[in-house]
Amino acid sequence: MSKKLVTMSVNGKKEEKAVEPRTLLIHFLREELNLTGAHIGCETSHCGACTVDIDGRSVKACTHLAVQCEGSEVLTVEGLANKGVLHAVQEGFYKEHGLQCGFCTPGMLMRAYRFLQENPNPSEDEIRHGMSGNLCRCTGYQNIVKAVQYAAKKLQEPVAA
Amino acid sequence: MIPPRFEYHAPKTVGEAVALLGQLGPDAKLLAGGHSLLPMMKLRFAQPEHLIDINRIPELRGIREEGNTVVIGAMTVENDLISSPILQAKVPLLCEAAKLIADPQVRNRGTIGGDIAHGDPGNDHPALSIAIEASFVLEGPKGRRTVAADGFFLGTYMTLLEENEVMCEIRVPAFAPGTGSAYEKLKRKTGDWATAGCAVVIRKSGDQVSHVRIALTNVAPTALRAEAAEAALLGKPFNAANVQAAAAAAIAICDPAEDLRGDVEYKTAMSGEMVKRALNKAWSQCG
Amino acid sequence: MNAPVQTAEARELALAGMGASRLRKEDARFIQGKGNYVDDIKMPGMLHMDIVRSPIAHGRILKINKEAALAIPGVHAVLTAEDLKPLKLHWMPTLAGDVAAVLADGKVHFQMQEVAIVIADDRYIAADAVEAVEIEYEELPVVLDPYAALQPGAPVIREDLAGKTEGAHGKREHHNHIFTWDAGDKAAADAAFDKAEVTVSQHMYYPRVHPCPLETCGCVASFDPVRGDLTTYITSQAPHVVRTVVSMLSGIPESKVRIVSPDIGGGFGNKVGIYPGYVCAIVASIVLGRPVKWVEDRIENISSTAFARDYHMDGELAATADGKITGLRVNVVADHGAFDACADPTKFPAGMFHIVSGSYDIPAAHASVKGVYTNKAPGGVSYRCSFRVTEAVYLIERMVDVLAQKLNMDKAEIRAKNFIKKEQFPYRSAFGFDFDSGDYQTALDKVLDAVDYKGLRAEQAAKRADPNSPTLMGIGLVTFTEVVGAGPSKICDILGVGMFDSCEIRIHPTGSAIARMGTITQGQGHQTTYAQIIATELGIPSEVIQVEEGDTSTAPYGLGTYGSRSTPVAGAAIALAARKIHAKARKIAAHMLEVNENDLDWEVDRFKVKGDDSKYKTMADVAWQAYHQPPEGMEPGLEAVHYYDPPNFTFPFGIYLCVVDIDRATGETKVRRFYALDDCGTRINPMIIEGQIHGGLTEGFAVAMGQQMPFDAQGNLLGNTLMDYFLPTFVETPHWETDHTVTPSPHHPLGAKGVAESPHVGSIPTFTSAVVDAFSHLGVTHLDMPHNAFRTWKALREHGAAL
Amino acid sequence: MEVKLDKQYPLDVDAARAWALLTDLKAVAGCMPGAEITEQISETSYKGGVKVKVGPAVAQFGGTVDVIEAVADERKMVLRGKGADKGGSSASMDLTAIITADPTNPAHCVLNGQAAVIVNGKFAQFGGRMMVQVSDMLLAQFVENFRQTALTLPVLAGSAQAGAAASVSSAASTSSTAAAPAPAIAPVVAREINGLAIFWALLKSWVGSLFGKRA
Repeated sequence: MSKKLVTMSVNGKKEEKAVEPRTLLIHFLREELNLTGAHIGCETSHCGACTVDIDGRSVKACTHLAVQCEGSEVLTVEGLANKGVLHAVQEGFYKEHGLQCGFCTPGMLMRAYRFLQENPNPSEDEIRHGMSGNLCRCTGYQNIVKAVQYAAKKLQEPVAA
Repeated sequence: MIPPRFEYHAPKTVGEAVALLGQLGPDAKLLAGGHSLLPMMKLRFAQPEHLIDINRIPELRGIREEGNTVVIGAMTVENDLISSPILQAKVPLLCEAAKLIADPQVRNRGTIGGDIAHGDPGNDHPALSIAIEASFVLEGPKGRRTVAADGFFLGTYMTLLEENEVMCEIRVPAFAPGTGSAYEKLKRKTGDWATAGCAVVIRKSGDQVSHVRIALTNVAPTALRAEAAEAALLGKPFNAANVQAAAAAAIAICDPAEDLRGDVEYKTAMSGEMVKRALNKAWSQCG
Repeated sequence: MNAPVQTAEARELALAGMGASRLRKEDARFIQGKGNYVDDIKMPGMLHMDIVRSPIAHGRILKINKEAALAIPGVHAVLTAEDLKPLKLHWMPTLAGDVAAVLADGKVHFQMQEVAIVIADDRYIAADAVEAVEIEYEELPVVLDPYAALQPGAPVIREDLAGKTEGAHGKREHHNHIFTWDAGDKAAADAAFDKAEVTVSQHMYYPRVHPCPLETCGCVASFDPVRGDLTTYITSQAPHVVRTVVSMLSGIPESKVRIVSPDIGGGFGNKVGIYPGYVCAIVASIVLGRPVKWVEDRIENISSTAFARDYHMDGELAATADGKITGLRVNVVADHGAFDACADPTKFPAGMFHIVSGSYDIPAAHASVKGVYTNKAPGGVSYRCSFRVTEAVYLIERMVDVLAQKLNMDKAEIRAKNFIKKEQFPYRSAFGFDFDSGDYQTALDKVLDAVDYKGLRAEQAAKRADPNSPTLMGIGLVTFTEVVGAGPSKICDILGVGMFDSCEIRIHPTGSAIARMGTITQGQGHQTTYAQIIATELGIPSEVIQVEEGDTSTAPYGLGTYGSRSTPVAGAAIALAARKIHAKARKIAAHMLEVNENDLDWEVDRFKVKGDDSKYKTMADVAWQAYHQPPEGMEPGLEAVHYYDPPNFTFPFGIYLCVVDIDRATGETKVRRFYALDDCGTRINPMIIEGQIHGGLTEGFAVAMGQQMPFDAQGNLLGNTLMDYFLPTFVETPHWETDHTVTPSPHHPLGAKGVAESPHVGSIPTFTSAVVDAFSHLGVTHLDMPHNAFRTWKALREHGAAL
Repeated sequence: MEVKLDKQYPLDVDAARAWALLTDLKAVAGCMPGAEITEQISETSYKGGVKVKVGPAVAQFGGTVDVIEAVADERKMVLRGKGADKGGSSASMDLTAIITADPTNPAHCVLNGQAAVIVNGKFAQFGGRMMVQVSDMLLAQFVENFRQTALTLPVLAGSAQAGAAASVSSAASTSSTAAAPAPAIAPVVAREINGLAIFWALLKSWVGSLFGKRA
């Protein structure tokens, strides 16, 4: 069966590749584009380790076809920092010890990044529900909640002149 | 877990989608949110030769009002139900219930139409659509037809939707002022299907129940409308005894399948408990 | 030099050494998506391997047809046991002294057993090829219950062992019997029971569970046919052991085998074993002369790589009428699955299960564990615990509760009455363990005060008095002691290699350092905590100390990271390697300052001449000197290696208290409060310790409240995706409160005992204790895990407490 | 995993014709959605396959069907079907079917079916949630097809005795195919599970269950 040409923007860069229609977005990112930040944890859309941002929404890339991203803007963890400056969520995870083995972290960061745009000033309960599509086996989540709170606070600070 | 090969089609209109269905026959499947179909394909339970991706059909998305009817495009995703001002005002049950479905990422892909058309008794929208008296607009080669949610679900994975039809709209009468509603869903954890679930829409006249719809999730091969339970309340005062009678009537029609969520006894009892909780919560909202 | 003189305190702070909650050195790469996990590794010409697995639990393979699979373009090979036979690699030895099939040799023993491998250009083609391999089976009767497996007429699971009456751990009594292992003094225990004023007994089942790290197992094997060397990137918690085993199996000299554990996405015991997938990928790479990647999917992970627990336990306590325990007896039937692939020290087929006397001064005790084959996947690893310690702690903590209930005593009171007292340490248990240190009563009092235990009991009494209360309230209390840090090589070895660990430190001329250990971090933060140890020992800022682990070509030999052995064993090796350097540095400093070594004081980062603060040499000064102009006759350079063979285990302990509210209508259990006090001795990085405790508590919560591996009557494993296998999300996970006391280990160079596993070991019986406590007024003494809503509701119904 | 079914289906077909159809294994297989007999290997043994489609899911098994017992006097047929898919996932079914006459209406009968279905492999692991429901649906569709096919058979001369005489006399000692005449008109039976038909069949059996008819 024929390959299909797919064009999308990934972390601001235009990517054009011919792929089998069945190619999952997570494999496209990891194997075609060498963006190995997003991980495969469960393959059944439960763990969220593969979470990326597509057109301003968090999506689990293990249950999404690359061909479905035709014309889309995709953001992965590799595109989160801006010219070497960490995004507030990245800083929050570092400062609040929001990661251990690091495997779930890229998915967590991408979800936190989008969640704080959906809800810039969340309560702990809202954070827990807003992040509930991402599993972590190491941290028990408590420090990730703190990390998101850290980032929320930082994002609300007025930008330095 | 890798899906088998298939040809991919991305029609731009419902007409194109219907034409493709007709042309490709039973080896083609519609791809909506993909969170049921793609996992089945990865397990190689489903091996369609063609996937018709209906995500690029603008007419299938969005929520609008037509007079007293709220019209929801079948490809509207769960998160858009939650954030819809129209639904929040006119059918708030859908906003509340959608929050209990899957998880935030999956709600960005999972669609109301896909959830309904799949015919999985574990899905939440079938019972919800029965409770809110929704009807579905289906388009096939012979044109469009509208069918009521009550009666649409025939069996596990089986509905009135024909293989050559596309679900286009979910039409819901706006809640009358004073309507109370609730969806109670017992689940093991976030993202799980219901162990048992119950959707209730209720209105009162004085202290009496003037309207009630009760529908059950995942306790039979299809979502069930609990008519006897409704009868136990309709035209009667809303009190603990009548709620108990409604729950008992709902329990009587449960025929759940045993799985890791629980055995038949537990699921049946939980169905009754969800009925009670949903009724009490919905009633407390009645104006 | 007129630089402002920094105080010792300021300089110490700048080191960010032991005791500092410094941020983690490893995080920069993880938060930017630059971790390097096995599946991230790509090599030129790399092929992908996938595994054809048995759909049935027990059967003979009648026919394997590879043709259709081989016909798929991009498929390079399909290999079965027949193909491995000439290489003698169709079976492999296990860590437990048994053998396990690499690929099923004529017979499958459990569902999802490896039957054939396919190697293809990419993982998509490989998956197609797996579907295309046609296999015919003749089904055989399935044995899933270990008690049934020991019946005289039970089906023979291991035909390959026919006639073998001597196992790795003594006589085999039955074709499905693996071993019987005894500890303690049976006669003394029996005598205690004969004389006892009170006895209690309880049967309990510790369910089969799976560690389920978020990253599954996998490897990339690359055999270079020209150089004859083999490099394998692998998800292993013990890369050096893998190197030794691979060399033994393949015949490639160990010097030509390089095993690299890169970043590991969580292990929790799942990545200790050596799995058929690894062996097959290595074989495939050797056969095809190209790199071969194998990464299992989640279903394969839960179904086939090592499970944990599966202990059927009978406990008995003998006591005086006022609650002093006088004797303990335990009988266990252990379901090991189809191959005995437990990862325990060689001489301990039930691991350290004999820690089962707990924190209590029990004069007479005996335990017997019987290992049994069944048609289930092999394993029996330590899931975030030292070897079988979780099972042991669960049993004794449950039994103490059962006894308290029988005597109508309070849980806290009976524990206090039986504690090994502070002044009894070092304490030899009835099973022969030498407990290093402990102060249980102080810790217990601290917890009871913190939670207002009396107030909680009063609230519970009020709830019980109200027949309409929508919830049952339960209070769980556990006062546990672990045994970790295996272990003294005179008694602990893996395949004959002593369970020491190692460290090599090199100080560079400009005063920064690199250190390598035989352990491997999987999230524990070794790169940070190890650097902190060196920082404090040598006065070098932890920031400039590079810690590397996991590459067998660079790191010294070590037994790896599991059983909370990193800090107790490798941590000690680090301290002692650092002290070797320190001793040499002192000589150099004395030479530089032209004084006698004994005239120098060490202060934070420098050697000072006694009585004269202005005369000193920092470690950086010394390092330069060591490479620039060492004292005459002294070997240049500044580095050391230390292999640490621990004189004893360490015995961390904790006091955990949990309050639950059980919904009488649905059976759902809400954890209202969980208070965890841990004593792990000296604390190296409190931030990391707290993170480890949060994680361990959450894993314990998962085990107690939901994890299970149910099989149907035919041996089909139900619930092997993350839809069913319970990994709690943000929403279900309770809020954790942590606390600590510090009772250093007297025999450890740093006084540290290890911590990451305590919260898992200690929390599980705490949850059970709380759930059972909610039912205790109804005469319930025990409820088996998992305490999910369904099972708890059944108990509510059975005891007339359901609404 | 194992599913046990014990069902009674009242049919508007006389017992003789129903029995005649039941003894024609090829025709019976034709009533099973997705099933077909491809080869007869002995008097009592057949080769065949079944392809079950439920929604988007497809299961395809090849295997054998054996007549274990056929007792004409009791109008009782005991069959054992065993099959496996290409990967070795297996399914087996022990089916006992008995036709009993309806004492109140000689033109009607009751088809009593007891089945024990055992499924191994991925269908048991991941389809378990659906197994009972799918089995119910398959059986309901089968009965509907059976009924339609039986109705197309010519009414046999005489009564129930004639039916017995025309059929196998004892445990599958004579060829069953010879005994049953081919259907005069090929009925239009559903070859896949048909939603509406199932719905009604299930509704009937479910209503029946309310009155305790279900096992």
